[in-house]
Amino acid sequence: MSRTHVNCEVNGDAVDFLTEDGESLLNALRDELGLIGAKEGCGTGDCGACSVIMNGRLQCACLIFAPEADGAAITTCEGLASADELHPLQQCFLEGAALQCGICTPGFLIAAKALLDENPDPTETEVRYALAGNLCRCTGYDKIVRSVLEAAVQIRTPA
Amino acid sequence: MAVVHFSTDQRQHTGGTPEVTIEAANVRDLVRQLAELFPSLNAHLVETSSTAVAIDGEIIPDPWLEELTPTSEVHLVRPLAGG
Amino acid sequence: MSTTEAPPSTGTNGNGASGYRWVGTRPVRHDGLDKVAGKARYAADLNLPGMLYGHILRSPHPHARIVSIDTSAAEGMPGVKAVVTGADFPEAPPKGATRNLMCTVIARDTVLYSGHAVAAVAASTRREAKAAAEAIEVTYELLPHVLNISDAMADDAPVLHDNLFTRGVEPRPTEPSNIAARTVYERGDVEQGFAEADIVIEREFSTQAVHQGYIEPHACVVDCDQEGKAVIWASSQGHFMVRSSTATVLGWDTSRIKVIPAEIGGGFGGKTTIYIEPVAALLSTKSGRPVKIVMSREDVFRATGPAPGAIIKMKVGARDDGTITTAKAWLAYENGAFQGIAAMLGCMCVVSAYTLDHLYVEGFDVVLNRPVNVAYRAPSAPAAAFAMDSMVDEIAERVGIDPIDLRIQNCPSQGDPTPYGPKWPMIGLRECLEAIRDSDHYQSELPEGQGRGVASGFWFNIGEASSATVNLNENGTATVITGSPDIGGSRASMALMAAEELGLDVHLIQPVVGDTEVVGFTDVTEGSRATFATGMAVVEACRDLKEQLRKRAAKTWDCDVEEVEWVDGSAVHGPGEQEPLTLAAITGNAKRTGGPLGATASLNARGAGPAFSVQVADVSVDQETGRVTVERYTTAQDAGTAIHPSYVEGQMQGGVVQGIGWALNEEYIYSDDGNLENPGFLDYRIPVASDLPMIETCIVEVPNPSHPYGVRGVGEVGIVPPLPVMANAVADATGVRISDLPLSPPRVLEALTAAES
Amino acid sequence: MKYAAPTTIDEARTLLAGDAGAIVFAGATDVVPQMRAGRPEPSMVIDLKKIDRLMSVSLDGDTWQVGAAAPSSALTSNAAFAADFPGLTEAAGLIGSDQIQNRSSLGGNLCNASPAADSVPALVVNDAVAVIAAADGERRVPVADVVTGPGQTSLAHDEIVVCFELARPAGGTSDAYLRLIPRTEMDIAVVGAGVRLTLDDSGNVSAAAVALGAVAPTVVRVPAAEAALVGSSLDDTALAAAAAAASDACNPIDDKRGTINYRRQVAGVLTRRAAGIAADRIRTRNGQNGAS
Repeated sequence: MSRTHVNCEVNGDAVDFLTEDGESLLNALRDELGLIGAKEGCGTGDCGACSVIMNGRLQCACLIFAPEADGAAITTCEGLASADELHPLQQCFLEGAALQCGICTPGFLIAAKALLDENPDPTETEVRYALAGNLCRCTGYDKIVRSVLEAAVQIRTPA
Repeated sequence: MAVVHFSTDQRQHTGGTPEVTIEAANVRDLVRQLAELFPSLNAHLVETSSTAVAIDGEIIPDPWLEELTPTSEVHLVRPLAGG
Repeated sequence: MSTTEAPPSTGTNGNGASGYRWVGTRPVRHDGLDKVAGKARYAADLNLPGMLYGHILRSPHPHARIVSIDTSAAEGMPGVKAVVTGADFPEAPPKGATRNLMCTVIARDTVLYSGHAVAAVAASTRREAKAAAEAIEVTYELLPHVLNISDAMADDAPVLHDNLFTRGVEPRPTEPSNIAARTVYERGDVEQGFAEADIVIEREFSTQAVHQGYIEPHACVVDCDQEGKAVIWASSQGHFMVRSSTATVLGWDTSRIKVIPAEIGGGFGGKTTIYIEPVAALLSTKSGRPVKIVMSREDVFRATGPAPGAIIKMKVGARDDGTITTAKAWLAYENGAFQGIAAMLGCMCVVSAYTLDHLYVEGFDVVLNRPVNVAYRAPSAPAAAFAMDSMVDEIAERVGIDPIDLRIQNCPSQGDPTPYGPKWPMIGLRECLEAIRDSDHYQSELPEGQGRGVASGFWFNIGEASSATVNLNENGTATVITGSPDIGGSRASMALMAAEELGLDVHLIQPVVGDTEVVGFTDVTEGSRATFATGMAVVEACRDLKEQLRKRAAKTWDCDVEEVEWVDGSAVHGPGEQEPLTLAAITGNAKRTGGPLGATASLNARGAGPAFSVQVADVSVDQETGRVTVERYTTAQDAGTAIHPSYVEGQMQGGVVQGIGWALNEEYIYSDDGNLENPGFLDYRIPVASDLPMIETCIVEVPNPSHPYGVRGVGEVGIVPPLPVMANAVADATGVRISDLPLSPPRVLEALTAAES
Repeated sequence: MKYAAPTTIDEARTLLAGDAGAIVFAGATDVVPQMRAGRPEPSMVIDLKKIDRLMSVSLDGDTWQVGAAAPSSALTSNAAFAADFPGLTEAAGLIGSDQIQNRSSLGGNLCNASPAADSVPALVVNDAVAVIAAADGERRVPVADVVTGPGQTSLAHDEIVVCFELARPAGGTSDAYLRLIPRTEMDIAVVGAGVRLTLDDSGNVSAAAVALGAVAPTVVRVPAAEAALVGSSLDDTALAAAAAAASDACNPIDDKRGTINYRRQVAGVLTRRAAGIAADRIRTRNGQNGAS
């Protein structure tokens, strides 16, 4: 079967991959590029575990046909940290015990990054609504929301 | 001298007796003696999967060689499962 | 509205105040970095060279006889390497737990629920596998089906199993039925109790089946070799269970199977069994290639879980002074397609938070055409508590006593009899009730227009078998290997207990979940047992190591071992003639003093401490639409001792929110033809972040005397109280008591409208 | 299945016309779940997001042109548009999560033809017109006439909705959209109600439009509710009459999301509440303008 050649930028690196047209970007990231941070929890855009930022917009990679990514810039959970430092969201999630099983964590981190990029000083309510597309069944969201609010403080006022 | 308490179901096989006191070193010994006292009880326990015992309040799933003390309170129960 | 200033816990402890150096502190978990970096490997994240994708064909009918399966078309399709059906698996015994497991993994002659696995394909790509599975032609002869308890218990109900005769009924029935078992617990004389009571209330309750709702669908990769050995990477709550269950279903010797635990993306009880591993193993054997099976979300809803729905009829008697004296309960629980013990557990739990003189509890386990029950956090207890604690609230109202005070007045303590016979060991129910009574939440005035509800919950907690190996490395660090999959931070708990024992910095300890060939047998992570039971094994191994360390120091010093003490991570010479030897100094010299240092402990953990939780919620109800909003929520739970308070709080909060979901909006919706209409997160509505307030926590610590650090286990009981808490709060807000869950907007509005007219 | 990403409308139409099994999509937020749920795979998916006109949101004189494939977030982040159509903007902002709103489009929401589509009642009360690229050029169809039944539209296979035209509201006019969902987010509307009102100088209603979603096979316009509101000062009697008319106009079904009775009852409640919100918006704006 013929496959389509897709060129894009993922976490700052120029990459390319071959894909069937009907395949999702999620499967392409995971199977072709080995970026396993984005997870499939539902495949229908209802759980947010596959969240990525594509061309500056937070999206579910399971709803994106892989060829759509041609020419796009994509950020996944793997692209949050620098070589020597975690992103403040990652650090706050660790210190705030905002993960239990961890399957939803990459998606929450990406969604929270998209929120803070747009709104660096969100209220608790704004955080809760911004993260409503990310399901977590372990934490009851409490520690996730607290950790995002704490990360917002740290990003606004670097030490 | 463990005290064995019988549930409502089990009393149908103990002639209505709610409890008996038995001198037994472990559960295996106790079950042997119960079988002699109440011939139909054993089949009932198997039938209802009551293969565990509670000793002094704690349910033990594989109790065969569990030791008993003279003050042990024993109930014959089904093993539990959890989430 | 920003509440970052609120401290996450207001518990009695949770801050290492009990004299421990490590236990009770909140270090970053050891496996955390991989999980925030997206590197942690769950079962679906593994790809092997040459790997095939498996796809399982599932029944579209709730009850049917399989007349024939024609796989010839599928076998000829592109990319297809192997096809299996029930006929490829060993024959199942006529009844019992083994049959239930075998026939859940793949149907034999009959499908018993829509979603029941029928056949499977392995092919080069996902899409090829799916296309081929859909090309398998199955001829069904439809049979009548039953989807709810009342229909299944009816005299003329279609019977699922013609060899199922109700247990616990004398004389034993001669006709098969869907009632698998009857359970009775009895004490005193209920008729006398009701006759002597000042208040007698009788009500009927119903709860719906719910799914555990873990975000990670079941997944596995299985690689079978030409010698008949299989390596399984799986997401489960217990890889030794995966090994034994897979062996049972395939009729293999367990030694042929090695199971490597992948990270697990949530379980809550739902991954204490298997569905796909034997199928992948057989496909791998047939094709000679590794095979990956990942369930779709739809398959997860249609074919795994659920926790059962229940119907509970209760009659409760009390005196005017608030003493609850008598309870009579009739409970029927769904079991799914095969018999289980849901009603028995419900019977054991239903009045556990109360002392009663007179008690008669009768339970019925009922099979019907739905997937077979799997454990879900404190299985069966939530529905039971919903019934009892709704009634207790009504009694409190009738006698004019504060609902918490009434519960304190009636709460059992050590030595009182449990409803199922034995006496209570040391328990912390009273302490939980007092913690809620004294909480800022309960002490604060209820905002205008809102309603407040409280309730209690009980769960047994269990012990079972665990193993641990602790190796001391030459640089003075330690590796702690256990057989308990880490669902919510248990690695950190193991490391903390080892740190406390050895006197070693917790960050110098590497906790590892070992596969079935590197660590001793360990039961499933269930029953809130990992930190309790596996922790006990870790402590035992560490204590063994401390003895070894003392001996090595004595050897080094050429003194009697009795002169050596282990203090804060160092060997100290009692007479004071030697400088202390640190753990690193001893391990660095280990080869010269007798060889490497390691210890293993395997045990049956005894003395699991029962768990109680008490919770309070404030809600508002939109009287015109029936929507319920949770405004404030506080939970108190007896942890025994909180090893890592952050993750104890996390378990408490997670359980509460699952309970809120169960109470408000979660339910299975079946069409008349027996198909699930909401097999996805769009219409199976688990709570989202914006549905909730912060969940305030209060860790109560009544140490369990059977555990070296007093651990009880915290994983389950938190889900029990929210069902009655929400119902009681809605009743307080609206004046209308609703006894059928979920309290979804249509149901609440219907009740409010009915009450008006 | 093939993927195509044309950059012009003509190109897209040619692809569509040449393949009876092809479909167009913008966000695929309905297409992908439907495929997962067993709908046969199309032979080709035609991505409309590379066509500029379908992605732009612009004010042309007194008419807003909203590209049919522009994501909901392009509306919710457009302050000028939101000021003119707060209700429609709300509706677009209620469709799924932030992740979904970065993909979901008004064109997709309309052409998916779900009775519960959130944006459609809000488009209908604002007299939105769909601009449709057809074989013989463009045609303009009121949004209310596009959907003919659940999953059914009046579009031919090779026709594409290009954009929506919305006349800027006259003075004293505003809209509101409310829906009932069990949770706070992520659900499909059990009932949706869009209301647009015009108030005269004395604060009485001079024009009203009411449309309901999820209570009938297609979005329902409710003339009786509109009549009850027009001429009133939005007093309780008028609001109650409008609510009753809205309830009466429902022709709902019992399904997994709600019952017939529930939908009827709540349609009235939401109509009343949405009318109140629209009126408050007008009054607030008039208050601000009154100062100048």
